[in-house]
Amino acid sequence: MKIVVQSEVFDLGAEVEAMRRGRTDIGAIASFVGLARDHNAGSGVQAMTLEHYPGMTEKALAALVEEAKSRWTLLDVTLIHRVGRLLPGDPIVLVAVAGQHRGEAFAACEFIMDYLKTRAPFWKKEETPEGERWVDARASDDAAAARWNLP
Amino acid sequence: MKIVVQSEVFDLGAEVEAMRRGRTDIGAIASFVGLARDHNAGSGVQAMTLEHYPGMTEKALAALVEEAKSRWTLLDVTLIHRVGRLLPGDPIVLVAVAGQHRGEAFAACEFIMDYLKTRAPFWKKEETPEGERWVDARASDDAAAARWNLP
Amino acid sequence: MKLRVLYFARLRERFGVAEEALDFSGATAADLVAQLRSRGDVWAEELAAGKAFRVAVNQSLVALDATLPEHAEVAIFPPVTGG
Amino acid sequence: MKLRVLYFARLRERFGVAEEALDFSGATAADLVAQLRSRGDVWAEELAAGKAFRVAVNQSLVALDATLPEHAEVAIFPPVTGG
Repeated sequence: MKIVVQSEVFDLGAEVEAMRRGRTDIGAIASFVGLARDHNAGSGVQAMTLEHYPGMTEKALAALVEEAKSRWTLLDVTLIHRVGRLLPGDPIVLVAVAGQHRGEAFAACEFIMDYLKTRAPFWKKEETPEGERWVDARASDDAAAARWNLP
Repeated sequence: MKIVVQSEVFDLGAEVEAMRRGRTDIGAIASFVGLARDHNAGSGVQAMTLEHYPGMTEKALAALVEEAKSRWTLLDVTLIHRVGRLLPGDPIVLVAVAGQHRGEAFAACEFIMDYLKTRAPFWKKEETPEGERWVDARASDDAAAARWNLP
Repeated sequence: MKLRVLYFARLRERFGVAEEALDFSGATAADLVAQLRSRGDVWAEELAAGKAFRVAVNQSLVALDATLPEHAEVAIFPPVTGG
Repeated sequence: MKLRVLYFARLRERFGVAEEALDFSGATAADLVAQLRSRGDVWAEELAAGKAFRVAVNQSLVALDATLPEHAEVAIFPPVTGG
């Protein structure tokens, strides 16, 4: 398991390669990369800044990976979330899940993203032509998390 | 869209990088890598050979990507499937799907894999300590494909 | 009518042939399967009712009641196991 | 009892404070929110009933009826928007 909060960019290829190197028991690696977009909620976005709650962030991310491991048989998980100022096109978050079979790898990867969106203490502030604004939580993220019957 | 059948290894990081390079409209890239395992159905597997039906393979892969595009709003899809002899740990198939939001990227990526498992003309032959054997189709793959109400 | 018939994977190995040109006087994929089955031996065995095999016509999967067009490329193969 | 209270994101900006030490005589997170709300102005506005905010105690999300332990680290912040 690898869980990191960092300002530096990450490398999807290197992370997935590190998961599978030297192993022959992995049948499936599902991964996800979330990226900063140039528009949101009808406005152009020139940049965004990700704030987090140091200490709680790491606890929350570890808890959601543990929850995923309790629900599915997983061989490895890597979760990297960036903080600080990001530009459109920059990668924000990476989740990679290795399993024996694809069904559990896909499910756990999507579960971790849905859980992260509603439980991990990150906040986005966008720079738009109309000024700075904090991004509001989306009802669709609550709905996505609710699918998993989270406690 | 990029759809390739090849014997050479592929590079997940490079493929995803090529999808997102120079773009700022992508919010989510879901990807999947299927790998050759060292055991299957209770036997050790020393190697496998993937046979396909040249001509039909490319048509079938293009059709399943088109079907995914008709079901979800996708910004890009890359699908690479290897053929020939592979060893345990070797990557077999790569699917990467770029979208504005994660829900559609995850769904389309998993749909393409499920569809591929039952519709694309590839066959696996395994080398085991007991000799060579053709891999039987799995009922669980039919069940996975049936979830999507395929025609 | 003339058909080109291809076999893949386990069926190719068991039949000992990857491809053949056939004269065909039937109408459907099921008629072709019946014609091949009448060769007996491994043909009768592998194409018996209840055996799992797939038929593609001109590189698209079809049901057994599909009509075969003149000069069709017909492929018969086991259920697929890619990915 | 003594508490350490942290604010994040929009609430940190609106309150103009990231962290403070508080004397607290109530029992639950709701009591703390009521104490802060009684400061008026932006405190009353942002912590009004019906406003969406979250409370974490010792770095775990809690419901408003959670009891606060001595020396707790309490954080109040808007709904999260990471990923």
